[in-house]
Amino acid sequence: MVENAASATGPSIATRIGKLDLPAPTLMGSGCYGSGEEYAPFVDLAGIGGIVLKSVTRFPRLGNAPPRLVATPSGLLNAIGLQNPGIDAYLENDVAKFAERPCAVIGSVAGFSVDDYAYVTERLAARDEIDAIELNISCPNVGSEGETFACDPGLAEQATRAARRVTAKTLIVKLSPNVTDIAAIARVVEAAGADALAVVNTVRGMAIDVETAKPRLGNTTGGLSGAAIRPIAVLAVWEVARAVKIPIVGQGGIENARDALEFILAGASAVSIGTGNFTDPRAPQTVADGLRSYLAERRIASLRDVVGKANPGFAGVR
Amino acid sequence: MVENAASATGPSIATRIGKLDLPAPTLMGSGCYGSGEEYAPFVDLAGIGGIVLKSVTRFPRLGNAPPRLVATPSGLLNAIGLQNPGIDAYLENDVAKFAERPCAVIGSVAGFSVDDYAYVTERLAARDEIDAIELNISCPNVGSEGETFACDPGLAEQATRAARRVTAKTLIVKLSPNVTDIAAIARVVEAAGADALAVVNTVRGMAIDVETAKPRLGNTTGGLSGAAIRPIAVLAVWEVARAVKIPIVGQGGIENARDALEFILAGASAVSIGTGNFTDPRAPQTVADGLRSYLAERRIASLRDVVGKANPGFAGVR
Amino acid sequence: MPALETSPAIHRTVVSDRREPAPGISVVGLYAPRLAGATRPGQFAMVVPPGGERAATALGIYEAQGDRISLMLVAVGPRTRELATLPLGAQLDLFGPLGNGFDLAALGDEVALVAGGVGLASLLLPARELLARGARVYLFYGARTAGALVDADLFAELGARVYVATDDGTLGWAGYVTDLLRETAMHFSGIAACGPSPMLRAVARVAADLGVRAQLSLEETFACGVGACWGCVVGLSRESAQAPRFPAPAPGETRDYVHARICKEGPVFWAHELRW
Amino acid sequence: MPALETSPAIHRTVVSDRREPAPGISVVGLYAPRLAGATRPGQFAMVVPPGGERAATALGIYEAQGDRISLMLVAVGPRTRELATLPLGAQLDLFGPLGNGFDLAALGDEVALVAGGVGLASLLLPARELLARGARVYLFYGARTAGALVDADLFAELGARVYVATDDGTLGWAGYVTDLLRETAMHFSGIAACGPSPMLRAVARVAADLGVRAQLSLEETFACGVGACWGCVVGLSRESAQAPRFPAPAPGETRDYVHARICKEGPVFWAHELRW
Ligand SMILES: Cc1cc2nc3c(=O)[nH]c(=O)nc-3n(C[C@H](O)[C@H](O)[C@H](O)COP(=O)(O)OP(=O)(O)OC[C@H]3O[C@@H](n4cnc5c(N)ncnc54)[C@H](O)[C@@H]3O)c2cc1C
Ligand SMILES: Cc1cc2nc3c(=O)[nH]c(=O)nc-3n(C[C@H](O)[C@H](O)[C@H](O)COP(=O)(O)OP(=O)(O)OC[C@H]3O[C@@H](n4cnc5c(N)ncnc54)[C@H](O)[C@@H]3O)c2cc1C
Ligand SMILES: Cc1cc2nc3c(=O)[nH]c(=O)nc-3n(C[C@H](O)[C@H](O)[C@H](O)COP(=O)(O)O)c2cc1C
Ligand SMILES: Cc1cc2nc3c(=O)[nH]c(=O)nc-3n(C[C@H](O)[C@H](O)[C@H](O)COP(=O)(O)O)c2cc1C
Ligand code: FES
Ligand code: FES
Repeated sequence: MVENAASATGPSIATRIGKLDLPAPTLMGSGCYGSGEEYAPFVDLAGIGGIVLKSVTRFPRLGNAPPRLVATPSGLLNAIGLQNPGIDAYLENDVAKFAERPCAVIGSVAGFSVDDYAYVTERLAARDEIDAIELNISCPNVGSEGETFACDPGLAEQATRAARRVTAKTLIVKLSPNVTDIAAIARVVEAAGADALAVVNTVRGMAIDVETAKPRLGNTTGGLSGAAIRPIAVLAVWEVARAVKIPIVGQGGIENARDALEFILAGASAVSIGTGNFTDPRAPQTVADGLRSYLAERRIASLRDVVGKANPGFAGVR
Repeated sequence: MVENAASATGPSIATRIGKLDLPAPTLMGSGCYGSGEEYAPFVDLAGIGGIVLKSVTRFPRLGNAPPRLVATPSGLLNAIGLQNPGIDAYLENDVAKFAERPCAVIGSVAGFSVDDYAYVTERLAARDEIDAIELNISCPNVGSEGETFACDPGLAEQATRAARRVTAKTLIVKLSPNVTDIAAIARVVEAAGADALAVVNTVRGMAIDVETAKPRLGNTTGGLSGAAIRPIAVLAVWEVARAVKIPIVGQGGIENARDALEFILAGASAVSIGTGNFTDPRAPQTVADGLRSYLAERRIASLRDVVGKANPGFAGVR
Repeated sequence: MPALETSPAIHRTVVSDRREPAPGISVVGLYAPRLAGATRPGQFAMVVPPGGERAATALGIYEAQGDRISLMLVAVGPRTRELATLPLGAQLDLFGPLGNGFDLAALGDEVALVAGGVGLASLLLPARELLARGARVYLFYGARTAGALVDADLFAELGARVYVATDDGTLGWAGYVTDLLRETAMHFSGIAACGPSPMLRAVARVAADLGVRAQLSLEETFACGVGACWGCVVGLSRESAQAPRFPAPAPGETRDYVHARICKEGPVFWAHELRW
Repeated sequence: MPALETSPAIHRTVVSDRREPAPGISVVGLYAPRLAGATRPGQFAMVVPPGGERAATALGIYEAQGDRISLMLVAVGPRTRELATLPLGAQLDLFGPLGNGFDLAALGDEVALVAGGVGLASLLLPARELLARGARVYLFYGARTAGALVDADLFAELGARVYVATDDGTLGWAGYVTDLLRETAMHFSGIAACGPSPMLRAVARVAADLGVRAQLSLEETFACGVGACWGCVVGLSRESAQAPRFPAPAPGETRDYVHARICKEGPVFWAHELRW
């Protein structure tokens, strides 16, 4: 990670997620941004907070059969199924090049057992190119296995504890919206040692092709992202922010600064842009610029001053 | 309820929900269609399957403070808060006029205790103008009280059993999508005596006004409906259809026949149109006409032949 | 306001003409013969979004003459942006006329019309009808800046006296139009106003201070527009003739107001009867 | 296909001209000087939706000459409908050129181009370049009905021999264009095809039967269009030069193919290397 030059004048949009100081509060969502190089022709990566890499698993995965994407009203259904080369090949072939990224690089770890999470986290976190780890315990696209962790307080706790034990780097745990009480899960994960929470992963959904009378996705069901889920995601952040004292990375349908501010005012210390990049690759820049103007117009010195401002029950970040 | 003349020629879109024979599978969603008269200038009520009335409670309710609506991407957040005159005044002043409706009239009952559900159901179901009862155990707009019933198997069961005990009319129980495993709730409610399931009510969400740094809804949080949630609702029907053998009324973002067919192919015997009427009051007609053409083009005699056709695990309707 | 007798319907209209009198503000003319004949001052229509997937949009009926109506709109979000870019000849479905308009008879013969921004859209038909029956009409018209004060000349040509205010002082009174209304210290037999909520609250205060009764046309996010969803409510005195019937307050209920639907019981209410 | 060297960028373009050669089919001309110069045959662009809230739309680059490109599109859903109604002078942002185009050198000098519907959009630039270097070009062009066979004359004027087929028999061969291709029993040195998936599968079969190698430009729902999301994959032989590097199959993995990204490794693939 190369440090961005902080702007000498104007409001600061810097933030802190665990031990990670970010010059901008904009992370790029796991699975949506590759490792950054795909988007480098369109946006200055030095202006973004960080990239969350595509989730990696213990063994290589071919991923789900296509089709893997369906466009829905203001949303996107995906069922990629964690296609990745597996941690061995990943460490050997891919990780070295992440050193060149002019922003934070956050590894994402997915698994099918508590042991998977510990194993992959330990190996990935050991690499200098990786600034932090996000624990994807909420992928809805691998049968019910992945999802189960974030929907069950006991499993969520175990996976978090297992990963915590093997790294001192910032540990972000990614929660699922497919629960009745996300605050309860958040509390357990905080207690198990997470440094931050990513809120939220995709909402489970599906679409049917009425011509063929078959599900549109090769995997039958998928995860819904994009503007359609923003109201669901904002509420999830709102509720989690009242329950924990670790920072939140808000996400779900963010395309511009107004969207990002909904999450920040609800209590998120940073945001993540996934599907928004598919609408317009300039989104990271648009969001950062818009946040700066918002603060400047109101003569607010720092983004930190507005975190949780709309949420009377916001517990504050420790 | 006045019987509709069944079309002598062409495919049948008739369906059956519990003891209720419907000439068209299109119900109008509770809270979205008033009692029908508001929409009578725009659509022939004789062409629709039935109207689910606005939920009524034991006591009068002023409802939530405005604003109660927010437009979101392809969706609508609402937090009406069950404004209604209470069951006494309702029976005295409103119910008589429902006799004139040329379609089925389904009463909707909301409550804050198991006893509420029994009390209001008994009184409402006793009236001849009411053809069936829908139990709204999934309203997200009255603190957490209403929602709790549909998110807790024990409470869902008790409410259903209590209502079942006091009426022999068709009992439809309306489920919430705000759970991890909707099939589990569906099974419990079926076992408790429901004749049918309405799947699903709104998804919890919220929106924040970044200018004022305050929630947009008077009630802070609300329920998300409309096209945005359709993928979530289709999946809920898909999963419930594999778990129970009672008919399902699919709903969430239906605007046209293709949308309705997604639910029907997933396993719904009927559909409900709520927010779709706000887009275009002709939606009930558009859906019914489109369903007839779909069947006609494929030379399928009856809508019943396509219920669950995309869902290999569909358990069939008893 | 007295319930109107016009009966609403769905109309398939065609964009017949359009102009953009100021950046972001459009006046869209529609060929809509039946609607043009049926509309009363202060009524609105719900415009079906051409692409679906959104609720219909409530818009005041600005002009209604011959076989044509027009809508005046500011492009603020996805729906109004879509409407603002409709090409000539495009088909547009809408339903209406809806709501109870202004009670012009109750306003007397010295009427102040107060418009904030495109709130003007709901005041042209009232102006015309008031002037036609011989009343004197004073239009108080406020906007952000001079360029956004569109169509003031149209009202002047009809015979209204026009007083303008701009937030930035680029034309007329520098400041709020409601302050201008207060400062003129003229005598009015009645006030009718349409505009953003903060402006209408100010009109209500000024009217109370001047001892004049005011009719306010309220704006709120609508879903159905026809009274079916109870989404667009405002607090209204139980004593109001427009209050929906609510036979008995709930046990323990101490609030002396009810929630009235803006789309159905309104959109025009007597300022002094609102509890907001 | 060999990876191309053109480097993609975001372009702010302006609608310079438009025509609707058949109902529902539009050709939208865009002033886009840098893009016009950089595009190679078979590449596509991602169009940023003017209203946001949807993923960008993948569209083949149809024409690219001077300072102008054009897109040919069928209005099938919300995004393409929005693009089909853009007025002249409207601004449109897009990023590209993207993907690897056709490997024209590998097609030889007797080339069959097979187009299904607006699949034609990806075949004009190849036709032009092939003809320019002296190859003979045979366009096999199929559509639902005669009216939907747009721009066939344009190819004929360039010097291609054009064979048409319609599903309903209103023009040319009655039936599938791929059956026509088989029936002509001509000799080709190579085939390049673009169109709906079932047609491309048929092209693959015919090509195999005729013993000719075919390059297929695939369509799939895209999200990113730049290889970042792995959403647009197709099964591809591990032996293919286009196969993404996947060092070792997972334990127990018996499948001999990998999932290649259509937007990045494609959109053009050798038919015989696909595992679909
Ligand atoms: C009875 C009635 C009559 C109306 N008549 C007119 C009329 O004649 N002309 C007209 O232009 N509008 C009128 N409106 C308002 C109009 O219905 C809304 O502005 C419209 O629904 C906005 O839809 P949208 O999808 O474009 O924006 P939305 O998606 O609903 O809103 C987009 C964003 O813009 C903001 N916003 C909404 N409205 C405004 C506004 N007026 N000014 C600034 N920001 C705003 C919202 O807070 C939101 O952030 C009327 C409303 C009612 C209830
Ligand atoms: C590399 C590439 C190049 C392409 N080039 C072109 C091109 O040059 N011109 C062009 O018109 N399209 C092209 N497409 C297809 C185009 O991207 C899609 O049709 C477009 O994304 C549809 O977006 P939408 O929002 O309008 O419809 P969606 O909302 O995505 O789809 C709406 C409905 O239409 C159906 N549908 C989708 N596509 C079609 C279709 N082609 N025919 C019939 N029904 C359909 C869907 O099943 C859905 O029910 C290309 C695609 C790719 C991947
Ligand atoms: C195509 C696609 C692939 C994704 N892959 C992953 C993944 O591998 N790991 C993960 O944690 N989240 C993954 N996500 C979830 C996103 O990171 C993000 O949390 C979610 O989409 C909500 O945010 P958005 O609406 O901004 O996209 C994926 C999302 C999409 C759309
Ligand atoms: C404004 C509004 C009010 C509603 N009120 C009720 C209600 O009183 N009782 C109920 O069971 N559901 C209520 N609902 C939920 C709808 O009946 C329906 O289940 C839900 O909106 C999903 O379907 P849709 O997307 O077609 O609207 C309401 C929905 C809306 C939008
Ligand atoms: S908008 Fe539905 S009652 Fe007014
Ligand atoms: S669309 Fe994202 S990898 Fe191809």
